[in-house]
Amino acid sequence: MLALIPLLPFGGFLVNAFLGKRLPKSVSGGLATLMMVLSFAIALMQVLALAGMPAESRQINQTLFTWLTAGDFSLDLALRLDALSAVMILVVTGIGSLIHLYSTSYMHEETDAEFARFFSYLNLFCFFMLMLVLGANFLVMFVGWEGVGLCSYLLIGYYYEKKSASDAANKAFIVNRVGDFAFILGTLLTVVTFNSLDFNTIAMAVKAMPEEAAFGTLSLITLLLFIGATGKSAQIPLYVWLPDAMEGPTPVSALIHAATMVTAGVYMIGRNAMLFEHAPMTLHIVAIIGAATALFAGTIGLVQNDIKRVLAYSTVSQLGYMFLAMGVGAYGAGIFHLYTHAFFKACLFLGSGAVIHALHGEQDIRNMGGLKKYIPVTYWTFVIASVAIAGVPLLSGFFSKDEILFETFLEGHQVLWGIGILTSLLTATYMFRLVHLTFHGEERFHGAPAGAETAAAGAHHAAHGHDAHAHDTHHDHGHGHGKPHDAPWPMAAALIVLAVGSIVAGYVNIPHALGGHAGLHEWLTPVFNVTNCGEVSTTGELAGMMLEPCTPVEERNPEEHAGLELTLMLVSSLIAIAGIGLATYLWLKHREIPARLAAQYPGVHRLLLNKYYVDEVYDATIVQPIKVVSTEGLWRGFDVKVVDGAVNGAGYLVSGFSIVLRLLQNGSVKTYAASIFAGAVAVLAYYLWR
Amino acid sequence: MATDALLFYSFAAVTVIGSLMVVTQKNPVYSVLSLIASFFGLAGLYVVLEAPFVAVAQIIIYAGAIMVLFLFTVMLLNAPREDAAEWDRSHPLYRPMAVRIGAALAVLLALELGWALSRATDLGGAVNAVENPTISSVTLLGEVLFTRYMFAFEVTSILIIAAMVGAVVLARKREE
Amino acid sequence: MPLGHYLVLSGLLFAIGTAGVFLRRNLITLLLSVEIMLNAVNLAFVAFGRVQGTVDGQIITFFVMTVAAAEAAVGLALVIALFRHRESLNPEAFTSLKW
Amino acid sequence: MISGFIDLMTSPMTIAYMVIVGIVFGGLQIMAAVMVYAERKVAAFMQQRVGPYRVGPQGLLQPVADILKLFFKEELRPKAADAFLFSLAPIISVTAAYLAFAPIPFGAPTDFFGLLPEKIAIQVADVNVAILVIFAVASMGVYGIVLAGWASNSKYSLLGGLRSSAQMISYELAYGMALATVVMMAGSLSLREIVDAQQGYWFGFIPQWYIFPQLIGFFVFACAGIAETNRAPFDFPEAEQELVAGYHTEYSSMRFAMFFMAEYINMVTVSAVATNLYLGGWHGPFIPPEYGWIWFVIKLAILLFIYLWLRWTLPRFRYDQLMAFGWKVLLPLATINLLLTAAGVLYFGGY
Repeated sequence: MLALIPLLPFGGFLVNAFLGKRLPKSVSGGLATLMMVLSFAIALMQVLALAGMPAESRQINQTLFTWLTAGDFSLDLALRLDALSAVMILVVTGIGSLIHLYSTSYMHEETDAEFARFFSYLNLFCFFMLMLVLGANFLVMFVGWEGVGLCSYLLIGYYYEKKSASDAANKAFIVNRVGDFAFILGTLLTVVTFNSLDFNTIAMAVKAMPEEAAFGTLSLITLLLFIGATGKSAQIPLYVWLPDAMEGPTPVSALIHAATMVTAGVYMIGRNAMLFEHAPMTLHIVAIIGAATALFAGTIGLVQNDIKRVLAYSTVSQLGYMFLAMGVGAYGAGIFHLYTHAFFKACLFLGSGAVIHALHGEQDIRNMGGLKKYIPVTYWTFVIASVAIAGVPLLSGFFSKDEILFETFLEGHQVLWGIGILTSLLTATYMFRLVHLTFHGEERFHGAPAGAETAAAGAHHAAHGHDAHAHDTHHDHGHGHGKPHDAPWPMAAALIVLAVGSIVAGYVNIPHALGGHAGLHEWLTPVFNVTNCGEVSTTGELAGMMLEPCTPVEERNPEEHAGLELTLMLVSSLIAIAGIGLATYLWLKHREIPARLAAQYPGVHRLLLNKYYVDEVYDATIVQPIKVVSTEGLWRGFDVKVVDGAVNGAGYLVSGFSIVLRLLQNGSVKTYAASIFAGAVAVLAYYLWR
Repeated sequence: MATDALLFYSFAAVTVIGSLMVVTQKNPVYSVLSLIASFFGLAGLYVVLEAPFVAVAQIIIYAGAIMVLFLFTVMLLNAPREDAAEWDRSHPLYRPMAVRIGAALAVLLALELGWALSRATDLGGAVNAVENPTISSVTLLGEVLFTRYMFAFEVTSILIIAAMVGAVVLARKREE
Repeated sequence: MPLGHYLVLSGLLFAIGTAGVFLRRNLITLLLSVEIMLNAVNLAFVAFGRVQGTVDGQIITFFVMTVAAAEAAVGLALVIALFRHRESLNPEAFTSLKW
Repeated sequence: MISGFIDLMTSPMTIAYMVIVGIVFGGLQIMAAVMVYAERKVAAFMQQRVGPYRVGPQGLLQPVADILKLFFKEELRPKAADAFLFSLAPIISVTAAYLAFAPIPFGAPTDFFGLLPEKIAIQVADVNVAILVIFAVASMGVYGIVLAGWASNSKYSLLGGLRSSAQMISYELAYGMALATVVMMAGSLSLREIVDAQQGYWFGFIPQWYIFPQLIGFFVFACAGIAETNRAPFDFPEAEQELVAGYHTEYSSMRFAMFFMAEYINMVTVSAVATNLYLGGWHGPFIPPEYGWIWFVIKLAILLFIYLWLRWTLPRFRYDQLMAFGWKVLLPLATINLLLTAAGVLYFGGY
């Protein structure tokens, strides 16, 4: 049953991949969506079954077959559903279903074959993502890990005829390889250290170990795994691929590069919480990297003009939040934010997709504005999601973000908390900059009422202009340059569901300070704190055989810090509202101020606009040296001289010998007979003189 | 005994002279016929060796089938004379050095064989010293052939099929 | 008759065959010489078998005959094929490894 | 020594052997002559003619006239012919023909009404591998034809020789297989033992001849035998319409006569072998075993008549039909027959 959850999308993939060319769009898209919905339904059933189990032994295991055996080391292709993966599969299948639905409308301009290709990739991605989250050991997880990377590559490069798209795909793939390499090393080190790859076994083994004070094996393993996570989840220093990944179709950005795949790193850390818990040095690094990424990406997001890029940097920033949470040991909070973020970020991306759709491929926010009255559904859902991400109270983002900040503060990381708050301000600001520039103010888009075109729109098309999504301009055909139209029903439905989700998703985990009982936290606690009590849980009668009681490592009295928590909540709420206000002031009321500021500090502005020149720095420090070494050293030096030399040398050697051997192999039967004759004489001689 | 020796020497003479003529005749037809004569001599020797079945088989298979095939080919090609063109004369194998080496090898082989024979001790005994009344029995031959040599027999049948197919393929006229 | 006589006869035949292979320039005669060599071996086999008092020598002779038949069939087919190409039966006319 | 030799030569047994050899040798020549006459008469009969009737009563002396004519004709030899082989070829032919008859018995062992101290077999040589010897010697006959064809240095002759060799090689296989089935049933290679195995009757009246269980074998043997002797409808080596006279186009006089004789002697040999293998040899009802050779001669005569009958009845095959018939009909038939016989022998617990 558990295996069915990933296998259904896989079936969809097979059908679309091999028969897709001959299927009409309604069939291929419908099939793909149906598979995801079925998968979601099964996931829901499984999670409900899981919820019916006692909290300490919430696990469903399924071993498909023994994958490999080497000596005493054996590895199963096993799936495991526990509290943590339950959250993940619901997010993946649920949001995945919505995005599939959305895509059937968004991609309908494609030809049948291309359409089927898109959905086959999408289904394949879901399969791998589900394998990743359901895998019971590192190897299964790694299969998913690599698989989602592959699908990400395929989908970013979906418009492979476009150079920028294929470049972006290559970049994503290569940068991910760096992280994956570290991940493999970490995995191998795990095998060496624990002689197992099963998460449960490892966690139990780690539990018996003392916390590492110095940098030891555990720290190395976790650090390597974390490097893998920075690659997959776009953290410093390997975040550079994510903004470029926006070359893919917008639903892809929503599904892969916002809601699911990029959170794999966070999930991985949560999955190995016990391991990371015993490597405090790595945890510190995780927290610092997370906080730095959050701030760093937030500042870049403040000045970007491409609607999707703003959202991409926002994603990087929010992922930073999650890592911050993981780093300070607030695993539940991190996962919680992952979960809420999936809703509002997917909603934002899909909303931006709807905007792009409405404007026939326009992505530059300087060429938008005043769209509110043309596309109300998109507008309202977008605003709801923006409010949620900004952290306005009573929406989902508020609960999760607030919990992270509170935990950070509580763990004693006041500096990181400060960065978090700053980032929170930035988040609110750049999100509402986006909202205002897109939906409010004067209309600056093509085909807008005459005279609305402003000078601001004239000074456009910076480095990454609006044609980054050139394919979408194909929408022009048949639509003409009429008024922007709102999303068709499949898109609208997805948007509305996600918007509702953005509002209510947080209510599963209302903190104690607000009179709730932190349901999600409670749900997840056994995963992070307890290891050995789930081992035998698949068979109910064995649940009593627990080795030790599943108690949290440290009990925290929820009431103890209620006051502090409330105070911090107030602060962050105010910050959020201040950010919204600032944005409204700067980009709606007094639009000349940002320009003046930019003019006043041209260096800073250019720095931000060019994303701190990170790409250029990487290019200069890594790409170019590698190119030089490859060209001059490996190609002209090693390959031409050594490899070709060896090959040619072998050839010369053979032909040299052949000149000699040719004398024997002269084709003359008699010469052969003569050699046989000589051989006979020799053999006879040997036997006689022996 | 005298009869034995007489038979042996006469058959041996036929065989050797026949073989020599095979090698010395210029005309391949005569070579083939000489070889047939030589085979008859051998068949006689086989009879002396109390192997009548082998003798008859020698006639049927060698003289009756293989040699007919040779004769057939000779007549079909109708190119009996040897050609010893200039390129053939200048062949490396006919250089004085090669000839000398070849001669040396032949002498060496002869010496080796002579020495081997001189060292062998039991060559003097009569070949039919062992009394075995069934040695010329075709029945026994068949029994041994189809029991102890079963595998070799089967393998030989495969060889025959392969040869047959090969010959057909080779001799077939290309359809070009 | 002593075994030695048969062996000498066999060796003599073998030598004649070998000489034929080396001295003649006609593929058919070459094949005939090879047949002489095979028969020399056959004679030795039968003679040894008679000395042993078993039929094994004769049986091996049959196998040799079978192989000789196969060899003749394929060999002559080759000769015909080669002759079609070069209008010659001199083995040195076919020294190129492909044409 | 000399006296011993004389003793040996004058002993009744030796004389009996000599007599038998003489009878066979002379008999075969007479048979050839008779066959020539018979052929002409039968042909005439079938074509509603009279045939030879001038020389002697009813033309009975016609063969003598023929022989005399051949004796006194000029020996012709083409200039470019290979003299030695041209002369050798007919000798090979006729020698092989005579030799092939040597191991054939044509009567039960007898002491000639008490003239001899012990019984002797009525045959030239009682060899224990008789069938194989016949087979071997018969296969030598082909050399006569092939060499005649080649040595004549004539296109027609050469073609006739080539055809002959191809035909005989092809049909020898079926011939041998048919022989093998009989050998399998009798469990012996000796013709005398094979004939003796056909004594007695099934159900009291059907003679135990192998022709009855081996009808297919007999058919194959008959076809292959006719082909081996180059008789119509398989007379390709000398097909008049195509090759003038085939391999003996260039022959005349006694050399031609030798080929002529060889052909008829071969017919007799094949018929005799067939009689022995399939028709119970000298065994038969009514006639006492001492006079078994009478049965033998009767059966032989019938078979020889069938030979002539076929020649004047059936048209010649086309050459490719001949090959196809040999390889695609007779050989598979003979193989199947061999397998069936083997199964039967195993089942009925024969040899």
